[in-house]
Amino acid sequence: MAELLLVEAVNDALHIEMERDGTVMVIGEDVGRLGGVFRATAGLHERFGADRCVDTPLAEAGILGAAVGLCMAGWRPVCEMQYDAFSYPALDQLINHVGRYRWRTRGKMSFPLVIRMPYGGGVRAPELHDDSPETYYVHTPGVKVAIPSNPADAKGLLAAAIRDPDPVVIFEPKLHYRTGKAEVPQGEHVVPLGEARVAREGTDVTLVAYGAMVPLAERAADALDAEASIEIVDLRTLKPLDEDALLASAAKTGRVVVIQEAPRTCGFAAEVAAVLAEKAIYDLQGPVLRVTGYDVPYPYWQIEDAYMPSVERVVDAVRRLLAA
Amino acid sequence: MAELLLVEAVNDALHIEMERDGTVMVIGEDVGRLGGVFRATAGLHERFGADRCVDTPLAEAGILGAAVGLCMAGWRPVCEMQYDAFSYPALDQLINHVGRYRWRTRGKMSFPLVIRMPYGGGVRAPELHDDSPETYYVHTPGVKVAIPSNPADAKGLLAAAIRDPDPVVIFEPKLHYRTGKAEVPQGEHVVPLGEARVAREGTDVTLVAYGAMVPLAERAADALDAEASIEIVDLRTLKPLDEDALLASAAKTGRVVVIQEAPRTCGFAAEVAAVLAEKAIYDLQGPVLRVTGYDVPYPYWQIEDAYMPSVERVVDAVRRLLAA
Amino acid sequence: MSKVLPAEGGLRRVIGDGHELPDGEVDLTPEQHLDLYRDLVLLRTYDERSVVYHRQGRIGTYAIFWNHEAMQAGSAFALEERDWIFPSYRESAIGLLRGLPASTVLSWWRGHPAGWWNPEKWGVASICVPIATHVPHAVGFAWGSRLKGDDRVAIAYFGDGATSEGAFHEGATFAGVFNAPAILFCNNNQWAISTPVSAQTAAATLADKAIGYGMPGVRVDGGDVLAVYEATREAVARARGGDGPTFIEAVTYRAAPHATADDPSIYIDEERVEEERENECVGRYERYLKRFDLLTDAQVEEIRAEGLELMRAGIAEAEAEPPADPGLVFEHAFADPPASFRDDLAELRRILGG
Amino acid sequence: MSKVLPAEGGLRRVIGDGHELPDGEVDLTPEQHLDLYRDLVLLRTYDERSVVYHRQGRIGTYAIFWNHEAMQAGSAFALEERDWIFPSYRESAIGLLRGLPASTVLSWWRGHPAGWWNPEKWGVASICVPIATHVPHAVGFAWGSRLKGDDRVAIAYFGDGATSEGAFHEGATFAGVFNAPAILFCNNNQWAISTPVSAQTAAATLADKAIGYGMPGVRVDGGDVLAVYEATREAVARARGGDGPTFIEAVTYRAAPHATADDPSIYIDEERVEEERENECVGRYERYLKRFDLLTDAQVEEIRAEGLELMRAGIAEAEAEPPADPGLVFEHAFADPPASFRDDLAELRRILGG
Ligand SMILES: Cc1ncc(C[n+]2csc(CCOP(=O)(O)OP(=O)(O)O)c2C)c(N)n1
Ligand SMILES: Cc1ncc(C[n+]2csc(CCOP(=O)(O)OP(=O)(O)O)c2C)c(N)n1
Ligand SMILES: [Mg+2]
Ligand SMILES: [Mg+2]
Repeated sequence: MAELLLVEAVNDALHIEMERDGTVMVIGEDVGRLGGVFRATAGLHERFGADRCVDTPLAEAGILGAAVGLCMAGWRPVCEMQYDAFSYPALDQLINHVGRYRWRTRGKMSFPLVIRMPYGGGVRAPELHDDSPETYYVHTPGVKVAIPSNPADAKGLLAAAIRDPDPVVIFEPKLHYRTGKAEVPQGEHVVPLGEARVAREGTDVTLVAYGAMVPLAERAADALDAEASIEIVDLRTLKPLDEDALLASAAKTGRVVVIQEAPRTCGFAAEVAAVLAEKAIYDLQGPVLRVTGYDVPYPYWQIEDAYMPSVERVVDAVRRLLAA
Repeated sequence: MAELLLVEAVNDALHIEMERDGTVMVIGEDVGRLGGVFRATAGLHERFGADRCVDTPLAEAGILGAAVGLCMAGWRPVCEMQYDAFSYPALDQLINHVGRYRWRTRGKMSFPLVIRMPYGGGVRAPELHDDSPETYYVHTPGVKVAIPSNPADAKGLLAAAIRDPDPVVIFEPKLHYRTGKAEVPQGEHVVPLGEARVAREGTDVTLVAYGAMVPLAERAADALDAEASIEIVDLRTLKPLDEDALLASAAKTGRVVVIQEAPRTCGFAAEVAAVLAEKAIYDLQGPVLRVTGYDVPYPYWQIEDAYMPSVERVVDAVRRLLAA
Repeated sequence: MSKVLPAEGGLRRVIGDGHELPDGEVDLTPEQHLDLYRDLVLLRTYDERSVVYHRQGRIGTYAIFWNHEAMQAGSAFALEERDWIFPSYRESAIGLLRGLPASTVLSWWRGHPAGWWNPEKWGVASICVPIATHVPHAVGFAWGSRLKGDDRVAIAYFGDGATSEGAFHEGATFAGVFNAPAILFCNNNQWAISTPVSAQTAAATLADKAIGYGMPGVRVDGGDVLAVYEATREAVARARGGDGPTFIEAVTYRAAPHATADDPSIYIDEERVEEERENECVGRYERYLKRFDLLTDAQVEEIRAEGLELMRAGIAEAEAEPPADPGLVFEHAFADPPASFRDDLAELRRILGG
Repeated sequence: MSKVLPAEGGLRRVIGDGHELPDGEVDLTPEQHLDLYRDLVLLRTYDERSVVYHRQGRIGTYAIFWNHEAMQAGSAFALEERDWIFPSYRESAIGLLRGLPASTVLSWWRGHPAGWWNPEKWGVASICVPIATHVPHAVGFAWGSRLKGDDRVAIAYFGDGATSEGAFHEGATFAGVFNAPAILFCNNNQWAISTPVSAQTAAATLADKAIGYGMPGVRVDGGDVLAVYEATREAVARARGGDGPTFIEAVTYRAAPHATADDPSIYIDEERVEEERENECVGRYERYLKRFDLLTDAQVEEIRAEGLELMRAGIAEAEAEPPADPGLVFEHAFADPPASFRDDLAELRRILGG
């Protein structure tokens, strides 16, 4: 075990997977000599050379489109999008090609590419450095989506993504890139895609969360310590969703609050709620509550805390649910 | 009243609104001399001239980006995207600018632009002429989304969109562009955004649908005539959602099936189910069922019927719900 | 030795008109000339029969490429088998030149899964329906091949309209920066559906755009199969030799509807179309070959018959495909499909069966 | 009469070095020269103070524009009040040249709503954070103004890296096709964060890209405020005269970090930075004006003091802004907010209040 920051765990995974498999390459804006604006790719350029850790032109659709071609030539490209909101120019390639190309070849060709990017708010940044775009990705057929909440999972999910034969998108909670070191298994470490994690066991209410919302859920659970026994399900992978884990927890507690920082409408919390409304309706002892970002443009950072789900809002939701 | 096809009703609305307001202009690929590949803009070029009905270069981000600037210069651009899946290059402009620019000016400037496009499957077309991309749009803050199911609403919602001070996206069910004429009010006709329509009254089960899924729901309701009294809520506007109409119907029937042809995960049916799970949980007498497209690439057209929600699948869901 | 002539508008030309315009020459053996002619006729036959099949309701909407055959066959002839082709919908049948069965391509236009081939088997990527988005694929492939130490070349085909798309720009930029062994082949048929190239760009020529990507831009008469061949051969040599990408603008005039669903009479210049039809590319090459005694009437008959036979067999085979199983909806999206697919399929089978 | 000189690398130049390089001239009165100098100093002061304020924790992350002042002030000086400016983050303070309060721009970097201005009031669009996406806005605005019969011109500022984005390409294509009275002003500071322009494009110069859009491309020394002014003045005249868009490439070298969060020592050529810092644009103009006796030391002192005072007042005003009300989260997204916003706000107030 090593004690690593989340961003260091990402970096560790990249080093190990590139060492392990000579066809893994990293491409993106400023990933090379600079090592990425968050230093997630630091050291790769020196260690693996300019051909395997490539600074690209400033063109996100070009990055993802080229990655499709790189797959066809036998590479496993790991594409960094510099920030959440700057990945949108690549959505066209994502939807019309990345998610469809394996299908187009009737499964004869694989597109083992990874898109990874820092996401999320709360970092006091200028406009458009705060988005949580997972819905755009998770709604797109043919791609998998994972969002780690801690250093060990950041390493393990990225390793799984790189080894996966299909396109995987990883959103890394930039708010927690450097908030604290945690234990991370040394050497190869893979967290299988599609397996949620019960971050905390409880019996009264389930908090469903992922990414930066997991530490928040933990703080909310602490705050509620005297009132209720809180279970926290860290989804880890949004697609494919670990329905079993979700339904098991809902069956156990009968009360669910889903937390997401993206805007509410059609956010992933809606999907979770819909699954529960369809498959757990007889287990539910109250409404499925959503604590989410609002359906508004992500605000000026001086008031971003009012936009972001907060401990207070989660606690309030839990209390309402317990009183219902 | 006139008897019009859905696409003729769209054309009618464009003529009337352009006549009414000299700042309305239509831009897009092939909207001018050709009158659009579906003829939705036929006659505008002749009537209003090449400056108000403009053939643009083949560049969707350019179209939507220029539309933002046109708004700033005092125009109300109506942008045609030639097909659903070809609108994706413009998503970046949509998310980062169209939905945010009014906010950026603290409400001082308006962006009264409209994006309209044919959407949806079932038309035996080559790849990528069949998408239902509403989630990408509806999840985006700062834009409204409407989807008409019949000629009169196609006219009225488009007119409302053109008159709206904010960006509105209209998806037109291409499957029903020419499937049948229906009565459409002559002259100015506005269907306010945000108001759902009870397309059929019933007491046992509510089918929630929009766009091309409404006629399908009607056929399913007919097929179930002997078994159950079906209510159909045609949402018409997805954002803002008419929650009152939705909740009223759920309260009345206690049983809801939501239909959507887009892929399931984070589709709009998830949002509807989530609203119900949050606000109608005590009214529900069974699970909220979703009949949707699948989380797969839209298939080869010879088997597209297996992908699309069908009367059989809706009937099956209703029967399961009644038996639950 | 080749002799390529400049022609009207600075277009490279080889084939003359048999009168004032002299013929040039290219470095092809008589057998190669016949092979190339066979390719041309094959594509022409495919296209003409497809329009008929469409009218007969045997295939769906179809993107006609009548008179684009010289651009497709001429350029493909300059490639090696190991090179990859990235076609748009306009080059749907280009795989035929590599032995891809006609039935496969016909099945694609019939919306039947048998129409989706394995790109690795033929060195032909999937048909790209969205405009220009395959340009970065071709460039990524070319770049990736070079990184692997291969000497494979990639060629992407797209239209005049495509050069307005951001995807073209980004792909071309990458090609220049990574010195990718890629050929960006622009079929400038002067129309993007109803939009003339004059409304598409203010650039004097499309080839001028190459300057912005630091690559050579070549203009060639798109109706002259030999000029196209020559220009592509040079580009391939450059690419394989490590000298990077080339942009080729092949100029023609769209002399048929955009696709079977299109009615160009609303917007096109019918006289210009007539002119183009009279000077269409297969006849031009045929006359050239005959002027050089490289082709006999009997051979023409035989080659045409071959093409027709291939199409007859192709459509028969395509139509004999068993109906696609609805279960295919859940296949091929992932190597390892999620559990939900299994449940969805079970439900679907129950309902369809019931 | 103006006298613009060609310089190293074909860059247009006016200001000499006081030694071998001769000075050119531009058509400005002594008063105008002083105004322009004042603009330069104002921007410089804004930038230098902002870096200090950032270090003091009084503003957030900040995109430094040190030594970009000549490009911004020189070009803006060529505009009329009615013309519109479309800035990137690098030109965040350009509105100051039109009287936009420093406190407003400082508030933007403080993440306070007071930083979001009304573009119509100043003819300055909102700061564009994503790269190149404002190019089509400027072009659409210019095109739309022309359609309205206005003679307004729009100028969009962006960097060398921005020219790789699809949005730049599509915007430039539209500008050419619609003959929009737009100026695409590229600040080529030779770096996109850590990526040098040599890894950004294979084009020989960025101005070469203009050819692909059918517009003139002009290269100018970006450290020479008068050359920038002259080039922009010509472009404005062209645009206003109905002759369409111009691409201006102003060449400089980024002599400061990309932004306060950046550490360029990892990638930049420090010697080249040193050189550039010694030859920075404000000093260059100052020395020019002094050579022509257009500026005295006393005036320099006074103008600098003015700038400092404006910044002192600006930051004080920005810091005196009352804390933003969380309710603002729900404002300004729509003219007519949906009912859900009201409910959400009520809930939020209840929770925040409780
Ligand atoms: C991104 C995208 N936008 C729009 C379309 C619809 N569309 C299909 S073909 C076409 C015109 C293409 O013109 P061009 O690039 O000149 O190629 P050509 O068809 O003439 O070969 C258009 C607009 C599309 N397929 N993809
Ligand atoms: C679409 C997009 N991608 C990435 C970024 C992150 N980013 C911010 S500045 C920058 C470099 C821009 O370089 P250049 O265009 O040369 O402008 P400069 O900063 O040098 O003025 C990058 C990559 C962004 N803001 N937008
Ligand atoms: Mg064309
Ligand atoms: Mg730069």
